[in-house]
Amino acid sequence: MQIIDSDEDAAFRAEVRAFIQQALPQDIRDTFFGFRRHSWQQMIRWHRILADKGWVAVSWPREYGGCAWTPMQQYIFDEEAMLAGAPRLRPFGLKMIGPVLMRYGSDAQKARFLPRILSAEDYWCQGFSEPDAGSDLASLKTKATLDGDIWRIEGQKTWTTTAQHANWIFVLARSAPQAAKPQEGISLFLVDMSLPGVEVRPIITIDGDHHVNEVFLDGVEVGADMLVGEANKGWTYAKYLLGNERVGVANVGQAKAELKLLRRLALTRKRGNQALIDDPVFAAKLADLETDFLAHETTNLRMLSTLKPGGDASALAPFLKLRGSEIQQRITELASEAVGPRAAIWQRGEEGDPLDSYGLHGWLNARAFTIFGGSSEVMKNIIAKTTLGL
Amino acid sequence: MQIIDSDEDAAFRAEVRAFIQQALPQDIRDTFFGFRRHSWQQMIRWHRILADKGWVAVSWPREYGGCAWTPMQQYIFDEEAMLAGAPRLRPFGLKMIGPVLMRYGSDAQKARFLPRILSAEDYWCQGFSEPDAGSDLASLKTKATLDGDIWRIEGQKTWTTTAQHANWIFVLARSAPQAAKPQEGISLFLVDMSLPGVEVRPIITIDGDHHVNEVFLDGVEVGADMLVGEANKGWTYAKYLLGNERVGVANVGQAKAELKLLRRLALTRKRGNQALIDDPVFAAKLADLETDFLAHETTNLRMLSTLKPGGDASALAPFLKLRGSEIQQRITELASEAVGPRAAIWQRGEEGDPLDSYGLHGWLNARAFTIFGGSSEVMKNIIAKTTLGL
Amino acid sequence: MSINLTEDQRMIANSLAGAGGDWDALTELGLLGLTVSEAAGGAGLGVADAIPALAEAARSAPMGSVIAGAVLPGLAATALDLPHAGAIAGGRLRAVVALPANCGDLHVDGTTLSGRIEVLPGADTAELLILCLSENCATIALDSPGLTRDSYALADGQPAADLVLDKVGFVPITAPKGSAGRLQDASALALCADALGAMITIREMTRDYIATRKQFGRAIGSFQALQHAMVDIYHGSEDYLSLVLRAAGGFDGLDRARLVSAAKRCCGTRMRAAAASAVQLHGGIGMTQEYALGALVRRVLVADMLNGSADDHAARLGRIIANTARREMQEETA
Amino acid sequence: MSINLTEDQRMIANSLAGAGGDWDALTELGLLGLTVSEAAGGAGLGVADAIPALAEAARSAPMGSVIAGAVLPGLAATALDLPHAGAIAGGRLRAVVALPANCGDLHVDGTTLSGRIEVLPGADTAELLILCLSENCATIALDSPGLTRDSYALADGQPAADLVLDKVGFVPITAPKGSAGRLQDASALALCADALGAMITIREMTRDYIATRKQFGRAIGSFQALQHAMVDIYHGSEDYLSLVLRAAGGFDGLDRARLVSAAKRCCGTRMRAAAASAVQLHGGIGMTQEYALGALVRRVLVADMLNGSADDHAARLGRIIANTARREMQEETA
Repeated sequence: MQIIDSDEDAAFRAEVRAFIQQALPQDIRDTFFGFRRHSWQQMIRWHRILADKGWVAVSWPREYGGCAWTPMQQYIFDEEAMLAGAPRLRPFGLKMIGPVLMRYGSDAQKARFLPRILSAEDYWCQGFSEPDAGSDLASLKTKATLDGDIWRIEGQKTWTTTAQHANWIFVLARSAPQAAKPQEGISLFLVDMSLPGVEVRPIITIDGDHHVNEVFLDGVEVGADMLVGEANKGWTYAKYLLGNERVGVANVGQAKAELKLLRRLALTRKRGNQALIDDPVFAAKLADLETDFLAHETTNLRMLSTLKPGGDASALAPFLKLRGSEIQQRITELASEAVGPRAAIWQRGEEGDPLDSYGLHGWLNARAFTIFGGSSEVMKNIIAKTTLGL
Repeated sequence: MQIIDSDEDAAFRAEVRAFIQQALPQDIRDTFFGFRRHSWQQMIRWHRILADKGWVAVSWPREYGGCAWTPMQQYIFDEEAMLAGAPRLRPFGLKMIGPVLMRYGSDAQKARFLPRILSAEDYWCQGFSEPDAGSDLASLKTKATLDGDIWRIEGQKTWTTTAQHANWIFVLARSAPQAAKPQEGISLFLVDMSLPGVEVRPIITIDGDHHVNEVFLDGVEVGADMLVGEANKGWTYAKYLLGNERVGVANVGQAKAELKLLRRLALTRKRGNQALIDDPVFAAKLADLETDFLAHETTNLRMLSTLKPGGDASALAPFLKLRGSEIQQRITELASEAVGPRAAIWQRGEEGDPLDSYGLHGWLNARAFTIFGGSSEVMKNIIAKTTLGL
Repeated sequence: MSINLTEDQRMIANSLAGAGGDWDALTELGLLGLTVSEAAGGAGLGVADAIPALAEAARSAPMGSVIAGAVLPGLAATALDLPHAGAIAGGRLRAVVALPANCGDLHVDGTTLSGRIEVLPGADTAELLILCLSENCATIALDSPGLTRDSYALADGQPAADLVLDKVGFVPITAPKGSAGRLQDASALALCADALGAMITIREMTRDYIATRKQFGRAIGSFQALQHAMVDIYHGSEDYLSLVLRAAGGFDGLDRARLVSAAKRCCGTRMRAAAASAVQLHGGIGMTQEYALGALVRRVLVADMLNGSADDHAARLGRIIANTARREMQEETA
Repeated sequence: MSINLTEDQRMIANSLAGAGGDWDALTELGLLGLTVSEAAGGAGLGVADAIPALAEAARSAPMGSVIAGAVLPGLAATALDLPHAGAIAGGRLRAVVALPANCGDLHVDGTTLSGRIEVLPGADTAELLILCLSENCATIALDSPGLTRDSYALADGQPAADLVLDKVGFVPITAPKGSAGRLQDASALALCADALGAMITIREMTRDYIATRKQFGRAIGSFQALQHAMVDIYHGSEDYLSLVLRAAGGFDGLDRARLVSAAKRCCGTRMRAAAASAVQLHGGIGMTQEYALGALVRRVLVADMLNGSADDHAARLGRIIANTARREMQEETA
């Protein structure tokens, strides 16, 4: 298997690199290479820069304003952007509800929502998990009751990433409580977060940061035009959406960029009289991590190469999610080791220690990667069942 | 927690060491320190030497010819014997059926069998596992039918260690096939292997060696005096026996001796320009293994210190079996690494390569440790249930 | 299984757990003199007795401040026979001990000292710095001219500081041979004890959580993969308990370095992984600041990060093992 | 997932699988000249094409003898432009290649060579030794005076030998720069390919076994802990497949050393562990000589043990990574 750009891909890479070189603001670059996390504002700025260029929806068909790039082109773009220090665009609109609307949404929904995802006028968040429906998503309790032409939604969502910034939320709710199986009788709704009854409460996570939220839906009323596809078919749409989510978290480009930072960190830190990167014990751990990343990157490409554009990635998704999240965690493990005793310092103020993404905070934050979006245990259950037939 | 001998224990250790020093034959010592496995004959010789001294049954009460040593004294004796290069006495008589007979056997059984275990006139093997009853021992199919005063035993046992050397076998057989639960209706029998209908067939294991056998019981007839305890209560006796077996495989003394050999191997092998033991990457692995052994040794002592003499060790046994077998496997892992490419050479002839216990053969043989005598998975199930209440 | 304590150790553990890091409570209960010699008005507790009590107390309260503010200064004052011992025991003088692990590039210039001391727990409010580097020890008043401090909190909640010394005067002390190494090991082991207490509480919380949390219509603790992960946490923490208590028991023997490094290494490898596994078993709730788990996990991590990394301790163990092998070889050929 | 092959690769794989280590069959099918240049009568296959075919064939037959007896001699004869190439391709001359990993203390004394060559697969019956150490290469007739060999079988079943050279005459060859390193990497990667084929068969056997073997009244593959272990084996071997094929694809590029060492490291760490896990999942039956699993597991182990240990390859990777970091740093400041 050769991972060498074809002439076409090489030309594409050159074009991408040149654009990013001139378009990515220096402060955004510096944030990443300064071992800090990008802010929401930085991410939005980059989103808009890409939107102006028409490069924001890399996998969408052209008719919806997407790039319709091949998987290889998407991969190249992601790699170049990440290695340059660009923020990752949030997936909730671009990779989750967007593709669902393209496939299952009404023409009116497509016309109304897709352009606003591209332009970042709308930012979406995901109303799936509930306090008693995490790994067991199908047991969700949020109710949707049809009253004439109006759906009334009542319930509580949790672990809702970036709900504090989003203006729309897509919500799974139980519309037919008497259905035979818990997976049946669920519908998918589009909810304007400025509606009465929507309340967002922050959840502070163990890294001291505010990534996730509780979202309370207290009799929120939406029209029938906010129902996606058919009523009670929401589980089908959710599975499609989650498959796309999990492919996304292969996170190959980002991990490649993080590994570059880790190498730099290990080069500039000392152990004994030598650079940490030259210490044989640390070097062996780094070699194993880079080996596992190389394997993951290649497996990812092998798998994607078998996937038709617009195809259903749900069989591949658990593999990519599983190893991608594990590798990200291991990067934070070695990074916090490289930082040394100063990694024990708790974040101070907004900006924090310049190394905060790579100390304890990074490590703590990374714990979420194997829990949210389908825990590693659930991913293994799915692989055992679907791929191995056990 | 102090692991320092009391004055009494120190005196005991000195006595033990002096005896072993003069009594353990040089060729047996040399076998161990030459990285080879002891032969059956060497083991029997050492058994008889200990029997003459009265030191063969370290945990048995004096009335049965045992030493009645404290757990600490047993531990000291085992440690000293192993570090001197002595063979491990097989547990089937001394640690398995012996204690069962003492607790559940008839006076006639005790009088007949216990002395012959001590003297090595009898050597026992264990007829528990069957082709379809491994981890799920309770599903065993061997049948025992009472015909007047005679039990007729019919079935097949497997993985029977040292059946090729033993003259007696203790056999679990189903005596009440209609019992409500599979654990009920099982009895424990003592079977003379020279009886008609007993046939032993060797199983060659992946290390190319002959450790285990199939034992066919084809209408073997034994008298009612060969039934242990009551009919249909065999599961109770088997559980008691397995608890003792698993405590035995904590294998602290043996592991300590093997670690000493491993250190020597690593000291005499080279990596680059230095001794392998000075290579930082190998040294880190060895440090982790020695740390885990130190923990295991200490946990073992802590647990045994809470155990009354003659008490039921079944709650502790799974912990000791689990970690003990894992540590033994890891010793073979590092040993085969230390041997290097020569570890890839397949055993030649009876004596084999002088390093054969420490090359591939040792590694392959050690695979059995986490399977036989209760697999690691079964041990974890038991701990989850009994200790953690899950 | 649990930590076996003597009656005295249990009393001390209860007091420590009650006081936590509260200075007034520690003073009132006389805990600041725990490791100060009896002659100087302390309780004269040695490391072997202090560690089990600390570990037990650490099950219900973080012991970082107690270790930095009381245990180590007391041990140092006793070992170095400092005139401040009585004041430390009485709570009238806040002292803090800087060890080789804290000091990067300190250098003496005649009668003054310059350089940096980093990530020193308790240094935010301390008045006296006891500096122990090999045989060269010294005391320094923390309000000395030329000394600046930058205070912050550590991830386990205890305050700490970086100190920058620019030609700061000091009082030299001739320490008994090996004092610094011994104090360094006492400090490493005390951190291990705090992590041990945290770890025991983590495992209890985690067991209880998976025994009650339901998904897919049953307690998640009925799933075999989760059971086995929980067994690994439990068994691993039992082994760690063994290592910490054994290092305490053998602290005054010849084997101190090996026993302490084994415990510290295990803290950074298996316990760090066990803490991560406990978060995983909790799922989302384990990720929240509000829930008690996170603070406990951070204590395990901080214990790993300070006083020599897991790799530092593996390297020390490696050297000890190699020396053992060479000695064994000599004994045999002799 | 499976190994994607071209039509040609598939034909070769089928032939190789059919012939196995049988010399006559290999000769008849023209497989001995697989990697000999077309000019010398071979098929002129490069490493990039040979590796996927080998891996595929290795699913049904061990490839050790083919690698030692055909693939490597052909590559060496081609790279060094040996006059023996035609005879090798035609099966008229059995050659074997010794590489730095096999040679401990060889030394040249004028026109003769002395020392030991250890654990050299195929050396039992070979007639010609092709020695490749850095730029100094040579051919040696294996029936030369002063050369003794000690033959034995390796654990994967293939024959091998130790050679002792006592003032043995040799024919010096000036090799193109980098030939030895390239051949060494080809040899390491070919071993990885054999282990890959074995591993894919292992995982299929293991899946099928746990799907059918019943204990406690149900297939053991319905137990979650066993499912997860099986997923780890499957996923790990997919990743290993990626590494081996990628190293093959990139073999002629600048990244060869990194890609080969990554594959070989993974063979010795994850695949060795996966093979052990497969035995564990089989339980007792997996421990028997009779059952096919053991022989497959031994192939994975032998592939790990020869041609540089897992730690050797990690060390090489470490150096490459450190160089990369330094280059990246320079690029940035430039």
